[in-house]
Amino acid sequence: MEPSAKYLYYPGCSLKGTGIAYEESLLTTFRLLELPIKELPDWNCCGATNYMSVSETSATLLAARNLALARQTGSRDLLAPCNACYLTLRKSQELVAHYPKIAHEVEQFLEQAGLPRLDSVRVRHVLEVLYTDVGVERLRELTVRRLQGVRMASYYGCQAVRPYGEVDDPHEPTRMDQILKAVGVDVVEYNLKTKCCGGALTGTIHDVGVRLNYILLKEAMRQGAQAIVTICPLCQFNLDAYQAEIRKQTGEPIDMPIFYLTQIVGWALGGDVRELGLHRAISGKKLIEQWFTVKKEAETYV
Amino acid sequence: MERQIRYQREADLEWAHRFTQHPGCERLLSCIQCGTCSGTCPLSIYMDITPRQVIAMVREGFRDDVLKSKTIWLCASCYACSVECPQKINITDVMYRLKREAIQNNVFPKRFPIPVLAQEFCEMVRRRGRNSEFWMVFRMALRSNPAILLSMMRTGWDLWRTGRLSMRMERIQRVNELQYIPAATKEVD
Amino acid sequence: MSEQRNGHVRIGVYICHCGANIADTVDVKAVAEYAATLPGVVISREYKYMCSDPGQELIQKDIEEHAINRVVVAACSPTLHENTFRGAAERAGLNPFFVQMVNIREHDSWVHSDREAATVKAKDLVRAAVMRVYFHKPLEKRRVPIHPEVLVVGGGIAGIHAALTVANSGKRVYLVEREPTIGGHMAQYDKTFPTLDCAACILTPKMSAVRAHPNITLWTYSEVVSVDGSVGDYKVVVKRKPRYVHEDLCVGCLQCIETCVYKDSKFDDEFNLGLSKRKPIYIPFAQATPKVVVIDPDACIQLKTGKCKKSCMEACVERGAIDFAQKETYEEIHVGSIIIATGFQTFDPRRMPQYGYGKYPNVYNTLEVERLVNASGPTSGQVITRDGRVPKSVGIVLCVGSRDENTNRWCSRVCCMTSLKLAHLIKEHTGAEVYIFYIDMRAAGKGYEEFYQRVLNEGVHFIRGRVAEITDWALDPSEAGKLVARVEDTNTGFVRRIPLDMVVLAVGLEPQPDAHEVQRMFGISCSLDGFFLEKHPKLAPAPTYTDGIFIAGLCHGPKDIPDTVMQAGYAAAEAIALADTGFFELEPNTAYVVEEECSGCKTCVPLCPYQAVTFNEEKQKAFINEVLCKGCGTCVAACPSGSIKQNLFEDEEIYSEIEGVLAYA
Amino acid sequence: MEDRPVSDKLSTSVQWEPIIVAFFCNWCTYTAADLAGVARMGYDPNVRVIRVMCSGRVDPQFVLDAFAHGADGVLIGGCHPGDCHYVEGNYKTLRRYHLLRRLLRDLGIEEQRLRLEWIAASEGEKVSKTINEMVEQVRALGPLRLSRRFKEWDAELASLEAEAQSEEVVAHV
Repeated sequence: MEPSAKYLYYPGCSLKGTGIAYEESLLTTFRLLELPIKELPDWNCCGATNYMSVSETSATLLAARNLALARQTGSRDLLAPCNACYLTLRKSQELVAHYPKIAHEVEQFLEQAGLPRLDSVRVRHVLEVLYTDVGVERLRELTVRRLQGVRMASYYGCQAVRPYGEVDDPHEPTRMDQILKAVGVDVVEYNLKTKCCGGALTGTIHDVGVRLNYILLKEAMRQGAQAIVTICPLCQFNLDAYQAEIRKQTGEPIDMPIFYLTQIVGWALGGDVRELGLHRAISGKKLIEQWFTVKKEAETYV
Repeated sequence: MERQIRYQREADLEWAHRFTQHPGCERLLSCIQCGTCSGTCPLSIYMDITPRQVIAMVREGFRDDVLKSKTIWLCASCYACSVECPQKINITDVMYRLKREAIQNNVFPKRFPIPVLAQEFCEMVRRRGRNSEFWMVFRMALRSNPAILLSMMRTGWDLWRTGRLSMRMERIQRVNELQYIPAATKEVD
Repeated sequence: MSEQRNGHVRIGVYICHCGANIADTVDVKAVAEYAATLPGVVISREYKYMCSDPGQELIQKDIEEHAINRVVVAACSPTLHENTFRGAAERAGLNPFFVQMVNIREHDSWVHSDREAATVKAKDLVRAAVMRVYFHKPLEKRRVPIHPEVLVVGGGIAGIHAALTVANSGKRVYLVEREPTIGGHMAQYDKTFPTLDCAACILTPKMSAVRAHPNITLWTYSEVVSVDGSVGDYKVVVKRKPRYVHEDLCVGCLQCIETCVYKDSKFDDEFNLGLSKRKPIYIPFAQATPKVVVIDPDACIQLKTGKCKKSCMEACVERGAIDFAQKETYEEIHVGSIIIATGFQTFDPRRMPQYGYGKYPNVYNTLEVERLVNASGPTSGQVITRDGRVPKSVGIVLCVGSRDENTNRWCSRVCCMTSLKLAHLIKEHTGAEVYIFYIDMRAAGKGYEEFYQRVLNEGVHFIRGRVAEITDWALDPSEAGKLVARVEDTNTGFVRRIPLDMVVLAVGLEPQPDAHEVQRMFGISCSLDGFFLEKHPKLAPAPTYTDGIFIAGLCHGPKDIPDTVMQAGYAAAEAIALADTGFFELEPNTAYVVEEECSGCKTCVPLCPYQAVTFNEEKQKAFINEVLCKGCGTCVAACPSGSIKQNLFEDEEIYSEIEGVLAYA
Repeated sequence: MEDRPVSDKLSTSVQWEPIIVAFFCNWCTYTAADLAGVARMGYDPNVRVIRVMCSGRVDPQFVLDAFAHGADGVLIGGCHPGDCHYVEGNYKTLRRYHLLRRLLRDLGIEEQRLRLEWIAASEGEKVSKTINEMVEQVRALGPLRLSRRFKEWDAELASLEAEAQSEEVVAHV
């Protein structure tokens, strides 16, 4: 791809590990949409919530390095698909903008590290790019196949819509719903679309984390959803990875595929199952096979 | 019996005053103790003191009671409280601030996994520029509660067979640039 | 030079301590000593309270004994006491316009803490006034006559009470109401707190009294569309919307409604907030005043398509009151003063999606529940949820759209008491468990705390906590099929989930959606919250900054019925007093043309918004009509030859002030 | 006039502090400043308010006169557009303000020394905020001291004149 691609891609650590399918589907979707995208060279970890818990200054510096690197490339849009990365980068911008002391420290650090001063890099989330830059109507037009009659719940998680509400409305986000509907999915009502999945809690205070995910899954089922669509690698992981454990604990027959938005959009645009990382699911494998491979002949071509 | 009374000399009002000067904590004094934060919080049901009580305690200078609470470590930074607060208090930022003070003062619950995770994480990121999920979880478990590793076996296997578990130690190229970031635990003010 | 024009100038300077209000921050003694050194100053004094009788006497004595002929008073804002000191001067035989005030309280001691800087500022301001007062001229106050008739805008309890009070004093009142009937929000209420007497029983007699009063002209279904003029003579145009029924012919027999081609009522009834239905031809409620039907042009087949058999007309054939050709008409009236009582709207809880209003049918707002518990309401007083059940548990959520930076910052004052009342009534009607979720229970008022005690003792649950969300998903079998309120019970410190059959949102009170248009039309101000601004928060809570315009009721801010009635009576008293005085004194700050200097360029003519400036073609000079001039000074500033002057704000006066404040810069 | 009082913090000798002359309209901004006082919303003591009935009364010459007499900044406060007590006086102020800013620029006076702000009667907070901002801004610009520069200019002119005259004399001779 050309050197100064429109979108500079900031993967964050998860998209290189547990969230690899998010990266695969994102790049596939962007290719199908003919949106130029390029990975930010030598990016570092955003710091996530952990760094902020230890040092505000260091956390901001860590995030600032990425923003400075982005500026070096000449692209204006820094695309962070992970909710935590998105917010951490955005928050560091806010801290720099509102607190001169922090701004000063950032300036000093960048100078020492030989990096350029911060400029107006726009931190973007995938959902926002799909909704604003591409648009629901365009996605509808580009859709080549539809998941006829499949009911899904859209789950936004926390840090994309809160606290700034720039990706979508913090109370009642609808953009993912609109996109999913446009590409042919039946979207069910879902009260918990912005309730927290617990983030890293599944790894630290395991029972609490799993309980939160149980509630999310159960409510989705109650609303008749057959799958949940996410926009964050951690949400996807939490909802996907512990279903067996939840089944064992509660005895409830929960086995639900958890997708990334880019997997669903990418498939609707004609992407290949493996290219979209759909084979990497842990839960709901049967349904995934049914929808995306076995019943291939049943696909409706538009 | 343990006496529950608080003498006024135990209240660190100077600390409380300084607290409201920190980024994000400016509106703390506007709190009307309505409890929307606690009601909204998905994790308040596990907390020893509710977020509302945290604010009341901070405001009244009961520093030690707040710093040793599990509440601040249960906060998953979902920002629901900050968005709902009728007084626009950035409760999430208040929690972050308290976490930092707790770590600096070493008063968090020992072998409690969350502060350990945070420190491990920072250490790894500062040294290598990236976080390798597998190694981070592994080291955290070793330091806090190795028994957890057993329960994680299944998840690990699931991830492994779907190609989502990378054991590579990630590292950025220009790691030298990170040396100018002060060691996280040294933050003072 | 000024001595030549004004005779021998002898200035007295008076610095007020205002108790400690000024003296704590400004070194008043130093200011007085400094003032004494200024040219023309004969006497300089400081005193604890200049506005008190002894303070005023001090000035009067100096005028009489020391032949002081210019007075500078450094005290509070001129908007507060300028008239006081002018009066003092006048009583001592000095023209009142030889007084100049210096604002060293609101503009100095109250906003600065550095004593040294505040004192320097006070000296600068006093010096400027001393230099300015040099040039003052004797002026005469202008008097405008007051038209005795009064306009009341808004026919809720505030407007009704104000109109009756003014009318009872023998003056003619025009009462204009936008809706087809007067009565306002109060007509929708069931009982009133804390006495629980029925709202209709106390309101409807007043409504009929308005209708019957010989001094009141009642125009319902009408709106004020323009206001011109000023105190004493406001020219007001009122639009009377067509109700397609002749008010003077309709007797309110309601047979037309019965015979309407719509057999069933199928349009949302506004008065019952959509909880019941009405026909295209309807009467808002049984006691509507005037008791005249109205036709909804958006629902009536005849008005929409012109193709109806018009059975209503047939029913009314004898009286012939129905007239589909009726058009809107305009009335022009002249009044001396105006009372604005345009009321409020309730907060739309859809703005807080976490409470599920509009999503869950069993979530109500307080106004809807007022109709539900009302014996003449849509359910004849039975509390039944939208899905037809008698609720066993009811939650009342307070501060919905109040005390919230995300919606409205203010406390709406009445919701605590309204909720107590509704809790009592719901319990009485259904025997349900009632939960009141509150942040602070505000029951200040005569008999209010006692009522709170009564409801406490009836076993209503008071849960101190702001509800985080209302949902319909059950985490426990006991919650199945119910709404659930998630809340921190801050008294116990538990986060609780409380299953409810019915949720009542105690919605806050807001300015009317068109308050800003009304504000502009009448030339008054709004406070930051959007409610109309009173002239003084303590001492003039019904007058506005615009003379002859008064505000009453909730258009000024949330208040309960007794406070509304009191303010309405007060506004009426002010209007009566103004009319009885018969004249109003205006500041003599008009502009005038010095003809010899006018070059006839006509720059000023189009600038005047009041057409007070005209051009005398014969003389080729501009002319200012002093009666029309309001004293803004725009023409003065624009005149290229400097031939337009303004009394009280003469160029040399302002230049001296500029020079004065900057003498040491 | 007489000497500056002894305890003068604003005197130029010790530490320069900007002086701002403010023209506030009677109905909105002056009332708002009163409100700021009632609510004790403190602000920098560098401002001197002159009351006019309408911001439309502010003759551009007032502004120039203030600068000439030593003001470092001039603030004009009027009602919000559409809210003018005199219907549209503030629109006229706005037009004059734009012209004045250009004039000031041509005269070599920084435009930021003149500010026009719409402040409604209820916006006490805005009075305090605006004044503080402006004091800050003018402080950053430094002293204008036009009145002193007049003397310098006069002296300069006088010497130029003398020079010209002597040259004339020479020429005549």
